Amino acid sequence: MNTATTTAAPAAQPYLSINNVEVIYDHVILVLKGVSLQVPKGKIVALLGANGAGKSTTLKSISNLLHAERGDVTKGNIEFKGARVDQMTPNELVKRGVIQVMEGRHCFGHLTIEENLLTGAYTRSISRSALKESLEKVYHYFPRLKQRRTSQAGYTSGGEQQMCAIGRALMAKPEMILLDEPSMGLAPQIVEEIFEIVKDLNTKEQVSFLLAEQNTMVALRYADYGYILENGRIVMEGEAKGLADNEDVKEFYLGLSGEGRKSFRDVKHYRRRKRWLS
Amino acid sequence: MGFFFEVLIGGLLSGVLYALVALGFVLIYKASGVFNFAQGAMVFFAALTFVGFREVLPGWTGLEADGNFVFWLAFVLALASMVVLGILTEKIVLRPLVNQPHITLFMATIGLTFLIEGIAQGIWGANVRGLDLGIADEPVEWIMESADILVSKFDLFAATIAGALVASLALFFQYTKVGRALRAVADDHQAALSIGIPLQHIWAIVWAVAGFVALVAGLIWGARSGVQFALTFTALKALPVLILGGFTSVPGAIVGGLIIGASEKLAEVFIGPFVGGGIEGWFPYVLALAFLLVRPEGLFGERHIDRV
Amino acid sequence: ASEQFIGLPSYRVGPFGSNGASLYGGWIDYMAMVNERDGGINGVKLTWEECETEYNNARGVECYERLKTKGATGNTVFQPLSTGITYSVLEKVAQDKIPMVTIGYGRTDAADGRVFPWVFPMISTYWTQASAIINYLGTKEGGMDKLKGKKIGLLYHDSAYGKESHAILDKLAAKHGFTVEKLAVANPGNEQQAQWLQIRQMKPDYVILWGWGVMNATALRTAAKTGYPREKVVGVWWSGSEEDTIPAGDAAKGYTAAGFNVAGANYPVVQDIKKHVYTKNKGNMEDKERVGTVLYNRGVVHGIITVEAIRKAQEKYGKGKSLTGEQVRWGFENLDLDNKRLTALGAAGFMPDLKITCADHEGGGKVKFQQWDGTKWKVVTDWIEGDKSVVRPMIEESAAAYAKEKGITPRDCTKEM
Amino acid sequence: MASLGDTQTQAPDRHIGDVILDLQGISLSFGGVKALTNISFDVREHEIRSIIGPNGAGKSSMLNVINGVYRPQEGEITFHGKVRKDMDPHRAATQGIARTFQNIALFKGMSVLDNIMTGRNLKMKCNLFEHALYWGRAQKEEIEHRKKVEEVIDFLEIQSIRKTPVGRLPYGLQKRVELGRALAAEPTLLLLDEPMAGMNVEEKQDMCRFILDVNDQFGTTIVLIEHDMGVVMDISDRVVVLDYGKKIGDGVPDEVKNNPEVIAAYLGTSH
Amino acid sequence: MLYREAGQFKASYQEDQQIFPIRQDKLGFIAILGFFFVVLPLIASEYWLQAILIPVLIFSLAAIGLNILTGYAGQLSLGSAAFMAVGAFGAYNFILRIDGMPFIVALLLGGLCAAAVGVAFGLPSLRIKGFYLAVATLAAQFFIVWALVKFPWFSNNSSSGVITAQHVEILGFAFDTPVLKYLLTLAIVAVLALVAKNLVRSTTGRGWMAVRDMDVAAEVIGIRPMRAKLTAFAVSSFYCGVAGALYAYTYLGTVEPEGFNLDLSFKILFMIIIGGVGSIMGSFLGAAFIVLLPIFLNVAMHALFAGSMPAGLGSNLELIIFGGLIIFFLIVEPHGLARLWQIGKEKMRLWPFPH
Ligand SMILES: Nc1ncnc2c1ncn2[C@@H]1O[C@H](COP(=O)(O)OP(=O)(O)OP(=O)(O)O)[C@@H](O)[C@H]1O
Ligand SMILES: Nc1ncnc2c1ncn2[C@@H]1O[C@H](COP(=O)(O)OP(=O)(O)OP(=O)(O)O)[C@@H](O)[C@H]1O
Ligand SMILES: [Mg+2]
Ligand SMILES: [Mg+2]
Repeated sequence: MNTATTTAAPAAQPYLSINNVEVIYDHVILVLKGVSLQVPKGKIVALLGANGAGKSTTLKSISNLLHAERGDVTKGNIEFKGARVDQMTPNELVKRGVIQVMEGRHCFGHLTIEENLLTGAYTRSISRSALKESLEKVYHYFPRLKQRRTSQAGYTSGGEQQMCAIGRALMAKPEMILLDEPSMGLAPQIVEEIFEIVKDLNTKEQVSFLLAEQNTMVALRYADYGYILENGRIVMEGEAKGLADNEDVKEFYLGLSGEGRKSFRDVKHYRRRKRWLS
Repeated sequence: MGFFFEVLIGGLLSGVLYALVALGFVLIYKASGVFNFAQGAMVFFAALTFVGFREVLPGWTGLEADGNFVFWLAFVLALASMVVLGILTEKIVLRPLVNQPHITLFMATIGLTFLIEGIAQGIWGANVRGLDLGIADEPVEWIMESADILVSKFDLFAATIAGALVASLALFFQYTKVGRALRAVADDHQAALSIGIPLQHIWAIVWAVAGFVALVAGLIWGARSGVQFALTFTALKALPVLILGGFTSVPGAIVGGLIIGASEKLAEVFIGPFVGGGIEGWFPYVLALAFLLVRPEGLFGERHIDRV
Repeated sequence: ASEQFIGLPSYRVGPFGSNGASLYGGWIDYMAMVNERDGGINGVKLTWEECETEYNNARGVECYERLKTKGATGNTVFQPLSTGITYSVLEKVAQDKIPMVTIGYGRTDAADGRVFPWVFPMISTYWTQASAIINYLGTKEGGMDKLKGKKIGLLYHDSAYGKESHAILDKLAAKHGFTVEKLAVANPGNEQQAQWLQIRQMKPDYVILWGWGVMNATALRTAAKTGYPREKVVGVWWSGSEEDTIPAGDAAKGYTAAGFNVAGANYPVVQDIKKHVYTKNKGNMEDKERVGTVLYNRGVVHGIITVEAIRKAQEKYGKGKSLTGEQVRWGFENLDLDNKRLTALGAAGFMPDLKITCADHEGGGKVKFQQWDGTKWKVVTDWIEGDKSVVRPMIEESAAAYAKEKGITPRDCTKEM
Repeated sequence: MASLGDTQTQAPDRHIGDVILDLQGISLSFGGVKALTNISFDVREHEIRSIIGPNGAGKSSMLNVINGVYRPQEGEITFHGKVRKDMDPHRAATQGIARTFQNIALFKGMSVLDNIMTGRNLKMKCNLFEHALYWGRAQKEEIEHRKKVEEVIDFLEIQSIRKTPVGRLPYGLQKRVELGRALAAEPTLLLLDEPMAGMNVEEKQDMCRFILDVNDQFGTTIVLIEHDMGVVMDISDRVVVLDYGKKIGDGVPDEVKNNPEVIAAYLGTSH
Repeated sequence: MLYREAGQFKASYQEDQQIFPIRQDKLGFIAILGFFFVVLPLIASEYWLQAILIPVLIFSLAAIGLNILTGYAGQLSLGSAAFMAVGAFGAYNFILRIDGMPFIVALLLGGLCAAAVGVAFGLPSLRIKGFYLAVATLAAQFFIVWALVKFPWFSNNSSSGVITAQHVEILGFAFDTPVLKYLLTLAIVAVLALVAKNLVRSTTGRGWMAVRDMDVAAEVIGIRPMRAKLTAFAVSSFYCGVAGALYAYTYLGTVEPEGFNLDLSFKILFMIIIGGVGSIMGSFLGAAFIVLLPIFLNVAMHALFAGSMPAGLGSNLELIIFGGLIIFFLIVEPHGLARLWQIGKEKMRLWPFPH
């Protein structure tokens, strides 16, 4: 079902495009069953879906971090700016401007927050001052990090680590960021801030985003376009607004039924779930 | 009392030589969190390759056997081989095993050990060879005369080299971007990849450097006790130094070396006689163990973080 | 033609690969030479197969078992050239009726043939060697009585092998009134600063070097470093080969070591090997330079003894037949290599004469001493014999203890023919 | 957010018991970092007590103090009427405190089943030798506890992944398994550190369901850290708000929600 | 409704708890046991029994021991050989000094000595982790061997520190032929393997694994890391000790302390890593692999280029191939042969994908 090409937001040239990708872990566990999606230049695309749908896997297959988990892209191809990236090393990808912020922080525990950020700029060969500058920019985005700059990342709080991870990616000055659950474990207003930052980068510096997000509400608020992933297949896609208004999405991903948002107290337990597939 | 100092100094100097071997371990551990069991074999391989070239070169080039030129040519060639070895190791062994449990990588380096030993002796034969670096291994006269304390010229020379090496590497790790990247890699392979640190290159580099260190260690140890398989055992001397100084600390290696060297000699001389001697085999380990009980990551090692 | 199979549990890799290469090289070359020159022993071709033990006991046992059944009559003699392996198969050889010959190593008290019918620690055991060394020092001093009050340092490899020296030296010290200062060197022995500084302190008149592998070269190096004269260092035969002196460089000059065989390629037997084997380049040594080194020649000695034993056995059990291990054992037990025979073999002065009997599986008990002049070994003494009157009782005592522990009733040698 | 206002009325009138856990003047610092400064609050039996606050406020540290992973420099902890300077993890466990972790702390190498079984550890009486024989008592015990564990598994609806190694599970399910491990210990006090992070609304709803059920069915007291205000305000009886290690608010959701300080420090304008 | 479901599960738990829930596996296993106990003794040559099967079994036992410590409890150790030595010399002295001491009892006592020593050297593990601990265990390795050489008492004052195992006799029945020795070894190893399996699937085992995977979390749910680690050290050393005793009594007959050197420790480590860390079956596979491969290579070399290649080169080639194969296997499956076997089964059973 490659409706993507038809409905995808009108992009001058296909920027990042994933065509019918299949991913298998450990030679036996089939996770992605032919996923196709596109990210037009300068757009924010949201990748939604339940746990285990395959969001992270999709992102990893783009940034080529799969083989480190003994996963392989067994079908399909991935193109960035018209060039196939399946065979590139992550390093080359980052140089080309594609960087992933992995799910679950993954900060370098023994390095201080600041060192973490500095390593982020590894692929850029720039002057000290320029480096300082981008560092300041990150600190400006995340003041909390500045306070903790000298403490080892391993000892910082969950949220601080999350910020650190995002900030580290920004240091590479990417033009395409793959964000995996940025809002996880962040306080509400920080979540807002982060998405503001996303918007900011997107409008000011034309950075494109592909973000896997559970916080559908916020995600759809900021995204231009959205895909919904389920059991390794794209089951729905469309303009963010459109999706937000879709009844099923409302119920399952926004928790809004007919009469607005239900209290978590009243949700029935044994409600059988409606699904598009199976 | 003079005797005490004699032993002490002798110990300190040997300690520096242990540190030299330990250094190789530290480099690789820092860079990839791998405990490179093959370090000892690399020392052997390096030294053997050097003397091997030194033997065959005159035949090939018609230069006179113990001229300076042959020496340095052999050195360069040996170094080149170590670099190649490093690069191959990365390509064939490490790359496919990225992000695997440490014990697996550890095992891989053990496999590598057999490979290297086999290749080394396969190419150059099992013969035991002598190696003369041109520095006589004899007491420094004036110290001898003034204090009747025996200090070997050769050991002093070796210690200087080792010290210089350690110093430069320590600086490299602290203040360069690559140094920082290395520590990052050791923490989390995948994350390092994700931000575009080229593991491949970095590892190749580190293994090459480790190869260089191995070569230096090989030459010095080879000159002390001949170039033979037993060079691989120098690793056993380095291990206690390693844990005492901390796997991840270059300066730790040198400090650990000094402590181990001195105390093991003193123990052998002053405790040994009461228990029948030959305690040098285990004493350093027990000593290091004692240190660990106080500082579980060695004197300068990075603390193990488990935070919930 | 019939054949006689000999299994070679060799080691060519690992720490002692270098030694293994020479030892087995010489041995194999000699057998090859016998085949080439005489067409075997009375027409019986010698055949052999190597099995890599890596000097490791378990691998050694595997090789023993594997080789056991090879060839026409199975393996007919086992010489592991490793004390560890010797111990590991000590009991098996008796069960399998395969003679085990351990020349210059292995279990010392096995020299008592009544308790160990199947084991032959030939030419000289560690204990005999130790007393021979003392005798040599005695002659150097100009009489055993001169040893009184002397101080002798013993630098030994801290292992089963090294500890073999203790009991005998203590006895001799008591007898001749000198003192022994024992200094252990932890395996592998590539660090001896501490020991030699101690030696420098205690200023012994002589130092006996009881080492193995890298320990020897290191010892000489460190001796030089601490300024102890090499002329006063006397090594055992496992410390007296080119493998030990060459890596030590100049530090080895003047160092003396015992040996039950001497170095040198100009003995007829070695010449024959060159002539009949290497000219047809069927030689086993990868680098021909080392033909005639101490260890190579030691290999040749192994060859000679093996071949002569088989020859002897054929006299009893039929010339030109391939014999069983049991028959070869008889050959060993009745082996008699007097100087006449040695000369015939082209090995006069190359190895000592020896005569094995039912009770005495050691025979000769003589060693020569060679000094390293910086490039090669030079023989400096004639054959010097160990003090049997001291050693033999010790051997019998120890053997008796073993017999008791194992419930073995010693053979009565008067009944043996 | 229309319905937020009337959560209290919707809450079933469960009888909230008296204080079982009381923390007084807790202060904790790491080198320079002051994680907690002089915090006091209490937890009543059967209630759902939430801790909220910006990142790095000290919430997790608070939990770590309660079950003894961290030892506070100052303050005292009263649990079931027993006053202590600090807890230690093992004692906490034996006294019925169980918890889940913010960065999942499952035993990666083990199957879901085994992970949850470990939760029963304290309840197992057999010794090494009985285990070695795996006969009679040991086996009976094993099976009894297996029964209990299966109940938990059914309760959390994870039957299908019983035998999968947890490492392979997606994040959300891992969180659920971790809850299971805590429940298996049949705790009287359950500490949950961001159990719903990284879940979508639907999954959060399930999670809430589980928490509420545990709370009323087994009467388990719950201390909850969560960043989703919807969840917190809906299901918790009382909320304490931390900021930079200080307590800036405490009370029923409505009070907290309208507390300007809290709004400024945490909720932000959008709520 | 929870209740009802529980009820219906009840019957199945026992079965579910079994070592081989799947029927085919069980049958296969019984077949294998039969083969080893009945068929092999009949067909295997003395060479196979003496030089291959017995050592493989003994090393498997040691590997199980190390696997319990390293694979299950996550404490990397390089001292296994030393603990084997303790077992061997322990058993020897018990039989030597207490007359009428039954062999099996001596075996177990030897194991217990090893366990005690193991616990002593395990104490640091409470503070020290990972490779630091591994290197620390080397202290045990070197110290124990040194002590055994140094103090003649252990070897009954033999001039060289070598001991000769007494003849094995159980209830007056002498185990002197290779077949009998093999059967004895097999029986002991089989029983202990079963015990090990029981341990690792019980609370004890789960405790070990919990500590291995995350000791903080383990402590929080009430597992005492200290207890878990020390029991692991004790049990592990016990297994190594018994293996060591067998090594002396049913395999070599005469052993010297140096026989239990660092190389042996490493060999055992190879076995568990190649076989599969944290898998009893892996211990057997690994042991077989590490023992058989070099022999196989050696034989193959002779078969292929007997004479045609300098002997030295041949041996080195063996070494190279050996190393190469180890690396190759790790790349194919970092979790060892056992895992390879599992994946194979999974592939067969549930392709293309479970539910
Ligand atoms: N390394 C791995 N080995 C085996 N299976 C894996 C691995 N990583 C992920 N999976 C499986 O792939 C499926 C998709 O995982 P993935 O992490 O992509 O889901 P997700 O959408 O990111 O879920 P979440 O929202 O929880 O992050 C899951 O069922 C998971 O079990
Ligand atoms: N073990 C430790 N060592 C040093 N500092 C620590 C340690 N634990 C926590 N901290 C610091 O204490 C502060 C509070 O940490 P904590 O994890 O409690 O925050 P939190 O409220 O849980 O934040 P989040 O919501 O992001 O998880 C943080 O600044 C953190 O850096
Ligand atoms: Mg994900
Ligand atoms: Mg937290």
